[in-house]
Amino acid sequence: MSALPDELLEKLQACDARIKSTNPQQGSLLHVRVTRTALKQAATILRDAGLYPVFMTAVHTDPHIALVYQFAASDRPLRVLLATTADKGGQAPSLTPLFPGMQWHEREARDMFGITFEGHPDMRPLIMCDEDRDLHPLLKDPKRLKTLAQLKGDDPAITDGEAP
Amino acid sequence: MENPGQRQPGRPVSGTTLGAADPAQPDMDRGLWQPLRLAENILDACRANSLWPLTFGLSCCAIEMMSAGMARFDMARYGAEVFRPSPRQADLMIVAGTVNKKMAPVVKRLYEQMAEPKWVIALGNCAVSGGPFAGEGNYAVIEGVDKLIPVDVYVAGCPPRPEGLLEAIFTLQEKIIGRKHSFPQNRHPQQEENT
Amino acid sequence: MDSETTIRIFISVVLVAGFVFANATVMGYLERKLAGHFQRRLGPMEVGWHGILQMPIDGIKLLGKRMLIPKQAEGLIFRLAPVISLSPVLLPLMVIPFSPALQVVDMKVGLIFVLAIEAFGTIAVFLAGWSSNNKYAMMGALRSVAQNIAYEIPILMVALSVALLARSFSLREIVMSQAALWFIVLQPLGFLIYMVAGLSECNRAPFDLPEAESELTAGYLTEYSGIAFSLFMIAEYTHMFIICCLATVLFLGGWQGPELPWAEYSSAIWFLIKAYGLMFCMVWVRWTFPRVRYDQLMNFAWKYLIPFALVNLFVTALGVYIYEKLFS
Amino acid sequence: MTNSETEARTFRMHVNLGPQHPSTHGVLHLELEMYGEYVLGIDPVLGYGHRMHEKMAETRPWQSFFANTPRIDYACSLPHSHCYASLLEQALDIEVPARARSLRIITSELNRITSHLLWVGAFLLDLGAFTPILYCFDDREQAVDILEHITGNRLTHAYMCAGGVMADADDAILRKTRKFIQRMRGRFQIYDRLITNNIIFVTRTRDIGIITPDLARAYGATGPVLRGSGVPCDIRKIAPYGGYDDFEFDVPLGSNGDCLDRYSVRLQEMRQSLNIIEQALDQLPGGPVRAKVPRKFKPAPGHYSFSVEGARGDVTYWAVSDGSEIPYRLKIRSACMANLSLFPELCQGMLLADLISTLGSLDLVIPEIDR
Repeated sequence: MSALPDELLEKLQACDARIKSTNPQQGSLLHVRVTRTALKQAATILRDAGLYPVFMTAVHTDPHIALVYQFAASDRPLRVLLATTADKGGQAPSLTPLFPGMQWHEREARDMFGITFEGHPDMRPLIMCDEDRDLHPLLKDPKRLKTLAQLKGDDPAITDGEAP
Repeated sequence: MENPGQRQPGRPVSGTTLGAADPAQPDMDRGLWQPLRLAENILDACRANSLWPLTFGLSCCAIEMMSAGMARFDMARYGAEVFRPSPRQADLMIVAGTVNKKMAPVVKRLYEQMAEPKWVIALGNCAVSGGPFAGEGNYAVIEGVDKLIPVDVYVAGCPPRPEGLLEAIFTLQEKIIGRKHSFPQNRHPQQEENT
Repeated sequence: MDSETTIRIFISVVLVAGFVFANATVMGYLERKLAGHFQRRLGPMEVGWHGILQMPIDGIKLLGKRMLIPKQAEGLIFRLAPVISLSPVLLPLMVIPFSPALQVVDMKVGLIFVLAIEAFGTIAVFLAGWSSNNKYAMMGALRSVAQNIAYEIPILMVALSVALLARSFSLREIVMSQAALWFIVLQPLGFLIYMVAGLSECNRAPFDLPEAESELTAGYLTEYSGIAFSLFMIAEYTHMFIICCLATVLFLGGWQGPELPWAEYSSAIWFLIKAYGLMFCMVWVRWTFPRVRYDQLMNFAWKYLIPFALVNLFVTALGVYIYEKLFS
Repeated sequence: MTNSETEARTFRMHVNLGPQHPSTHGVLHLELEMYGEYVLGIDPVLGYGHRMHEKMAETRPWQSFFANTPRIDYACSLPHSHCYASLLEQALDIEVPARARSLRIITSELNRITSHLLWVGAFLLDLGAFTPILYCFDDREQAVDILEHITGNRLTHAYMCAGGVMADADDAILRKTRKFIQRMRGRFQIYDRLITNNIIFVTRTRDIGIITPDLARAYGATGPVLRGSGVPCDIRKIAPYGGYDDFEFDVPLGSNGDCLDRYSVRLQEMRQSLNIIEQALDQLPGGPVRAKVPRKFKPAPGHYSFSVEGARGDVTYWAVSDGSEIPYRLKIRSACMANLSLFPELCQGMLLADLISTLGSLDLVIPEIDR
């Protein structure tokens, strides 16, 4: 648990992540952008640093669906926002083996966005009833869909998407 | 809601037979059934004064239903104290909260398991009409529990105050026995005798 | 049996049955009002003066409700269970001496008769739970069988030690022999063990595991509605009344007590005062304590109550033996 | 298969602790695989209380979500509004006047007390004691009266808005609050006598449902559930927000993470909340209660995150804005979802009675899980 933010930074740099640290009103928020392949590696670094999983969710953006994971430390005002994108077919690596707490978040993301996670123990719908299992209500209708670039503002966490 | 205070001829309106005296039910006021009218009145009075609700809280209104059962508002004074967990022994289902599409078959089955005569109070805007969740983006919430089961009394509010639930119980009592049940503590001193 | 006693017994049976329903009504009303006042609220107020008529109204309403019988339930046993649960609580009232005159029949083996008949209640609860083909009811039934077996033994031993003191099983003799000194003074531990075991015998909180509301929804009563449910309620209240009457007879000196204004009824009134006093404590305990867990319940009986009851029996026997040696 | 396996298989019973059950506090459905009284497998089925909060956030302008925030976790609704309001203020960098910050803290802590009182009553109801809930509601009604006087609603208090609070608290309210604090402090020994020192309560809750710190951390459980296991994680202390850093209060911790510790942690927290309210009342500054706020909320594109300590744990709002008036995406992290997710692993092989008391000790509000 003693990994100070800067040690954390070097380790995350190792897995070619673009990092931007902001200091909003409430402690330091670390935005970390990784490719899908390096997601598991970054997550293990965060787990060894003793961070607990806060939430996992997705944002429906134009080329692919963006995935966002947030982790927080229980003794320092440090929160890490891990962002990546699902591939074209809506596939993504599951973090449940690393963080059991992510199991239900990922099932909920499957309900709402239709993303499937390889390596997830039981990929049943969590929230939606049976006849709505493929409704995926949080997908945007095309006219309001935005690309990642339009949403990016000035931080790298949601900048250019990478290889599908 | 038929006008309060005026008693409907024929059987009391139980949960299932709505409004018009349905032909299958004999009309108590004529012919052979006449002597049973007194028995029916006594039974109605007993049913009205011992409505045992089912513990069936769905969301926010469940908390207000609980505080209606607690010491300050005290539903127990009107015989509605015993919250029966099993639908078999309950005769009043208070739908307190949002019924969504996954919960709908459960509500229907619970209603069918309750023994006759049974009544339903739709507590709160969500049970009455889907409340704050009945909008254009609504894909999961049933807009009003009366799409599933016949409802006797609607209570507006989000959540309604516990007094609203007490008033709903009085209205239900009035619907069963045709007479607004006098509430001694609340009755205005001047209108002592007019109920 | 000449005709005169048969008529007397027949009339007293009718009176006892009437008394059972009256007691259930009074006890139900007492319980709901006491529960209300324990919990800083009023309890039923609306019907009659201070809700006096609430229990009859509940009874009539339950009469008027439809009795649902689940399709897969064992129809015959399902219907018989409430009746079976009521009969073992009617019979012991035949033997209990409310006052020197008010006793239907004084059997020489009254105490054994009462304790034997009481065990039937468990069978009724088990049949009810098993036959209603409901998982919660079945678990409630299994719990009630284990619980009642475990708590029957301490009651028997304590009753035995009292019978040892009174040197007779007839309830009248037991009360008579308490004229000088009530047995509660000689048997304080016995009284405590009896009350705790009695509380658990009639499935009252904190031992109400068979119809544990928060775990098994309504336990063995889950599938019962209408009149069957009210029969079970009457059986429970009457069973509670019998436990308290037996406690009064065994420990609190039955109908003995200083003179009251209505001379000829004072003994019966004293008996009822003591019985309803114990019932008040049972209601009081119910509304204060949480429920005991199932295995704690079993440990409490087998590891604490039964050993203490054995020790109590042994000490009483020793005392009686020494008393016999010294004084006769 | 060995005969014990065949025997276990034959006697397995599939029990539905169904959506309508006295001790699931709402519409949680647990499918239990039971062997006699022992619970072998648990599969929580959620979604019976799903009310589409996140979908509604994407169809309405930013400030109209304040109607939803109190209805997510209705037992303790003000921290949710506090979190959403702070998120908007961070996005539009609005400065909240000092009086509004204190009023927000006072009402949030009062709401935490009502939520904990509701929990103590419901927890004892699960354990079979019928009377404590009446005493807890007796105190809760006092606090709810004050909150109703300030915010206008008994349960779903729509009191906070971007830039401050909707209504000022006149000194009648402040007097009432001080009287409530005095009365509440005297009430704790009633709870100690009736509940804490009750031998049956202690045997039913000590060493039951022990949550180890790393099990809690792996599942992301926070709030009294985590603090009951001895991990001092309270967002009001770690990342103080909205003026919590100028009040002293300590974070109660449990020792071995069983139901009894979670109970005593929540009881202590109520005392700490009373201290916070008292300090906030003493230093209540004057001045306006709402800052000037633009008519249309158009936060700059990008994403914003804010987290707050709700009654049940870490409540985090994460919003993505595409510069328009309507949020592009709003994610609400509910503490109950994480607290419940550790339940299947925790309750393997437990007795049914322990399962019910452990479920009760997690303090769940089901519509907050399903959102």
